[in-house]
Amino acid sequence: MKKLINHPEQVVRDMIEGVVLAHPDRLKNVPDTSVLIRADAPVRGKVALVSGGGSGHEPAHAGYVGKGMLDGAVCGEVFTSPTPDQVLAAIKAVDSGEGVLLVIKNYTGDVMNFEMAAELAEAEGIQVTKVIVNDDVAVENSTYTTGRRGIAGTVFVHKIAGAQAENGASLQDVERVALKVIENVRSMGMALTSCTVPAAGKPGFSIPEDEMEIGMGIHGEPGTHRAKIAEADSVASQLLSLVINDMGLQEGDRVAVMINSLGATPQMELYVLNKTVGQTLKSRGIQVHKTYVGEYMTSLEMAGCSISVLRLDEELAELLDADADTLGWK
Amino acid sequence: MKKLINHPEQVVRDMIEGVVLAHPDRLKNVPDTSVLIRADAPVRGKVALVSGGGSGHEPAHAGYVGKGMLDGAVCGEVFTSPTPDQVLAAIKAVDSGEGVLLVIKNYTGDVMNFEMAAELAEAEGIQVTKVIVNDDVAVENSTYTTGRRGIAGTVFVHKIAGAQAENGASLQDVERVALKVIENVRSMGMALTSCTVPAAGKPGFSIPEDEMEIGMGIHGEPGTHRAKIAEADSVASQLLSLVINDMGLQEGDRVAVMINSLGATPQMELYVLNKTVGQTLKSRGIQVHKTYVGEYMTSLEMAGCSISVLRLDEELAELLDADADTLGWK
Amino acid sequence: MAITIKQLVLWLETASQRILQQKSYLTELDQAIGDGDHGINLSRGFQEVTSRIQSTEYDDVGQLFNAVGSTLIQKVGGASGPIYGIAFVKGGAALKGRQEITIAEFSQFLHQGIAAIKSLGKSEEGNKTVLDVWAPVASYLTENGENTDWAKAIDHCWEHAEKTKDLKATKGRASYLGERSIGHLDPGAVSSAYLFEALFQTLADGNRAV
Amino acid sequence: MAITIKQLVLWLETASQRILQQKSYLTELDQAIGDGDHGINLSRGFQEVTSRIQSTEYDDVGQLFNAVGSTLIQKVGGASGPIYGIAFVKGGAALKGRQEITIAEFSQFLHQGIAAIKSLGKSEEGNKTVLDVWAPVASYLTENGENTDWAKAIDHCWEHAEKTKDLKATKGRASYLGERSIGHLDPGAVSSAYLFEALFQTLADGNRAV
Ligand SMILES: Nc1ncnc2c1ncn2[C@@H]1O[C@H](COP(=O)(O)OP(=O)(O)O)[C@@H](O)[C@H]1O
Ligand SMILES: Nc1ncnc2c1ncn2[C@@H]1O[C@H](COP(=O)(O)OP(=O)(O)O)[C@@H](O)[C@H]1O
Ligand SMILES: [Mg+2]
Ligand SMILES: [Mg+2]
Ligand SMILES: [Mg+2]
Ligand SMILES: [Mg+2]
Repeated sequence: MKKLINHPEQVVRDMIEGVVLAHPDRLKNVPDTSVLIRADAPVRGKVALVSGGGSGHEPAHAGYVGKGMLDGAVCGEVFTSPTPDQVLAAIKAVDSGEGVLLVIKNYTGDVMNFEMAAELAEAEGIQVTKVIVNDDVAVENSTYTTGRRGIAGTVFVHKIAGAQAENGASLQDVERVALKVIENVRSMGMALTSCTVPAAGKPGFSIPEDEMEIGMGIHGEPGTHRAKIAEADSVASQLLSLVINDMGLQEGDRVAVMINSLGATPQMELYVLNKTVGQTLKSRGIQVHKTYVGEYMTSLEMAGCSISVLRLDEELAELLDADADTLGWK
Repeated sequence: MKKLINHPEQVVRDMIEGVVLAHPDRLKNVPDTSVLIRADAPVRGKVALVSGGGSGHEPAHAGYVGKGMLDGAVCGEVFTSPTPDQVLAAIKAVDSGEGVLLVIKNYTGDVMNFEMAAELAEAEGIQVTKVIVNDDVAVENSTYTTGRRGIAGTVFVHKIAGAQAENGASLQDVERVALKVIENVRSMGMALTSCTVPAAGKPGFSIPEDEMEIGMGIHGEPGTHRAKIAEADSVASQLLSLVINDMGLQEGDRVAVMINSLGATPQMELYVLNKTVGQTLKSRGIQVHKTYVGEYMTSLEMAGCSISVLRLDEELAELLDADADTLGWK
Repeated sequence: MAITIKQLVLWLETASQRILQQKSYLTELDQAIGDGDHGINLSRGFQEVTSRIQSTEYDDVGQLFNAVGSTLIQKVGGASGPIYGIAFVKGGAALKGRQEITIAEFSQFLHQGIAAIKSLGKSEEGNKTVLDVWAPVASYLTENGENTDWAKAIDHCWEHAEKTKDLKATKGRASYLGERSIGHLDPGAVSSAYLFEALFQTLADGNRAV
Repeated sequence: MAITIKQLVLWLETASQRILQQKSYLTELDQAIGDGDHGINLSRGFQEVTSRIQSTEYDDVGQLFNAVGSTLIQKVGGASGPIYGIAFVKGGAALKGRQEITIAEFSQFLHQGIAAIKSLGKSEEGNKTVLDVWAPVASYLTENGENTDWAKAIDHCWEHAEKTKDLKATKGRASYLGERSIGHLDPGAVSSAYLFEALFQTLADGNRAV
């Protein structure tokens, strides 16, 4: 395992210490927890946002803590949802009395742990509302299953709901825009290589040298199928059309686009993908309001990407463009 | 070769088109060149900064084009210095009449190509000044050799000289602060894995599963030695003490630190490294003004890192903290 | 026959050891159809359980199970933390104040734990989860009661763990695989089998010792 | 014996082909002690040279060499682009207006090219660069003049390319390796050997044809 770490079991702890040492002006660690919050939390008079999940998706989620986005991030063990006591600690640390919105990616573990925390917080008299992000079109959507996963589209929820909270909106109103984002965002990913959970010490799976995996999850969950590796043009078109079709995107629609690296895929390749994405959307008469290219929701050192599209109305566009001051958003 | 690209020979062209499609508000491409410049270039009354080099180091250098940093970036073929005509095109596109500073990383090819361009530009009546960045302590410094390489420390030159130019300083004064940065910045890198130049189609070298390469260059140039892979703590300490000793850092000094990923190394590991770096500097009585953690000067999909330290005085600290609006600086 | 609190403590220690030994195996099972952390998660949690129950004297089964459950909830994370944890917390609630329990009461504990898992996990038997071991084990104990043959009970629980191979996952992370989850063991079912195997061994040893 | 402009064009075409054929080999040499792009760089440049000289009729050696040199400067990049390019541009300057040249004049071209390389590259013979082939080839031609045995000249240039193995690089990217550059061929010396081999072959063929 080629990783720059100390003890695999200590990696999240070490990371958190490294974050606080690097950015004491931005972030603080709630003592004895794996929670990172805004240095100025709780922010008086503002609804607070908390997200989190397993670690290994950096900059998600601590990289989105800051003015205009999240108030707190709970860093679970690598690929493992954090426990309810940790989530509760985050909620308590950021609540200013205006209530807390939990932004949860739709995984069984995340949903259960965050829900347990919400109950505990409510029992302590804190107003808590949850939204569950499920943007991954690779997964079949059915009430009989766990439903779709939450992947890179989650970052749009952080951005837009965070901006609305910064505007001084009520918890209910922040929830409303969060739900609007969730309804209008879809993503699809693919991977070229695997990744290694530090404590596991070896890759979760392997993809043959001439193959790729379409529909890959961000925790190494297998995708929909394997295929022969293809040119960027074809990969981008495939992912994009699944997204476009699923969300029923129409000529004249206005969107934001995110071309996200799963970790090892360099910016060069992301921009090569965006050439196809940008051209395709243009040719279909879809107006690209803004394109985000980079590492937003990674999967350790996995090579691969995801493409997310968010349909915008006036309100969402304005909130998306609002100022935010965090490490991971640009 | 597992890469999301189309034709290997077209990768830089495709990337540039993808960049312009993604960020038309920020960047424009000088027609028929591989030059990216500020959307509002030339900026009236301002000294312009141009940098560049081989591609494959993204976000360097196009990611640093924008208010408060560079005016133009010349994107050479992967790992290949751009040609003089391209550099000249950049100089001409950004010059507002106040002159142009070229920020060159110290490689034979870069120096020769940029110098040729400077001569051509001067022949056309444009004031051009060059600074050469050579921050890599892995390389022996001697007048009989090519001298030290320019690596991640270059980004500090972009930031600080860019801020001074934005302040309206003269070409000479912008050059002065650029040289001050160069004098005060040192870096040291290491790699865990190799990387593949697209047109070569296979990795430039290979590092055994249980080894690492200390002193690695950002184009896959071999480092000072191979060693058994070690814990992050030991790697960070090794790199940092080489840097500290070389620059003669003293108790009471004030510095900025950059923990840079060479590509595949995820943020999690960078922060683990920073835990050691931050603690070590603290324990030595060195004041860390700011720490930058992320991808600043990469080497395609190579796993590894570099650590840079910049000694600050009041002027440099202020310029470092000045606003900048580019994709790659945060 | 009564199960003493000492036996229950011994059970949990044995189970913890077993899960720690099988950490890599459980993780590998999860790599195939999940995210490759089940062994790591459960080991972390059960090690905490061991150190917690070794540092306290318990004379109340309800308290013991509550301590186990809340430790698991606080230390495991993922899906398995709440699932395992809630079963001990809610299942153990009725055993408050008891120093020893009957087999029937133990089955009752399991049934209540199962109900808690179902309600939290919105899951049912047949979804390819821990339930596909917990439920048959609970039924087996209810049916056989004091006459339970521990060796056979062990076989029974492994049979059911094995059977998860044929199931298509519809809950938890493996559900993303749909049909392709068939042919793989469910990691949670296998860790549950280790848990109950440890119980039956402890009880078998205890009976022999008596 | 005179070298006609036709022969020079043929030389450059042959050299381009040879470099394109050896693209991977040159790149591999550069992977060992550089950054693994020398073959890619030079092939790109020489392909442009070919298409440029094929689309124009040249009746002036000076113009031909200028076109070659500036194409290389504009299309190769890296260290080798300016190095090769400047040699043709500056070396060819004295040959303006000539339709054919003598061997002596060709040696003169090489010597002036070498001076241009040295001044631009701040390099000398023995630094493990292109110069370690260009310089011995130039001397050889100066010495042997009209009596040059082309086959021997080819051997001569490969001998010197081979000798770069024993040198320690002190200029260019390989210099970062210091002592560890010893034992490897210099990629630029090898590409230079292909260049001159193509020349000597062309001249040998030309002489036979005459
Ligand atoms: N909804 C559910 N109900 C019951 N058990 C579940 C449910 N979801 C998952 N599980 C169990 O949890 C196991 C996975 O645990 P673990 O790998 O630790 O968590 P995660 O899936 O969050 O990584 C599965 O093998 C399954 O037995
Ligand atoms: N200063 C110099 N003088 C002469 N030749 C040089 C010099 N530096 C490098 N070279 C030649 O250039 C070759 C490398 O070319 P190339 O790989 O294309 O460029 P780069 O090193 O920029 O990647 C070396 O093998 C060497 O022969
Ligand atoms: Mg998990
Ligand atoms: Mg090069
Ligand atoms: Mg798991
Ligand atoms: Mg090279």
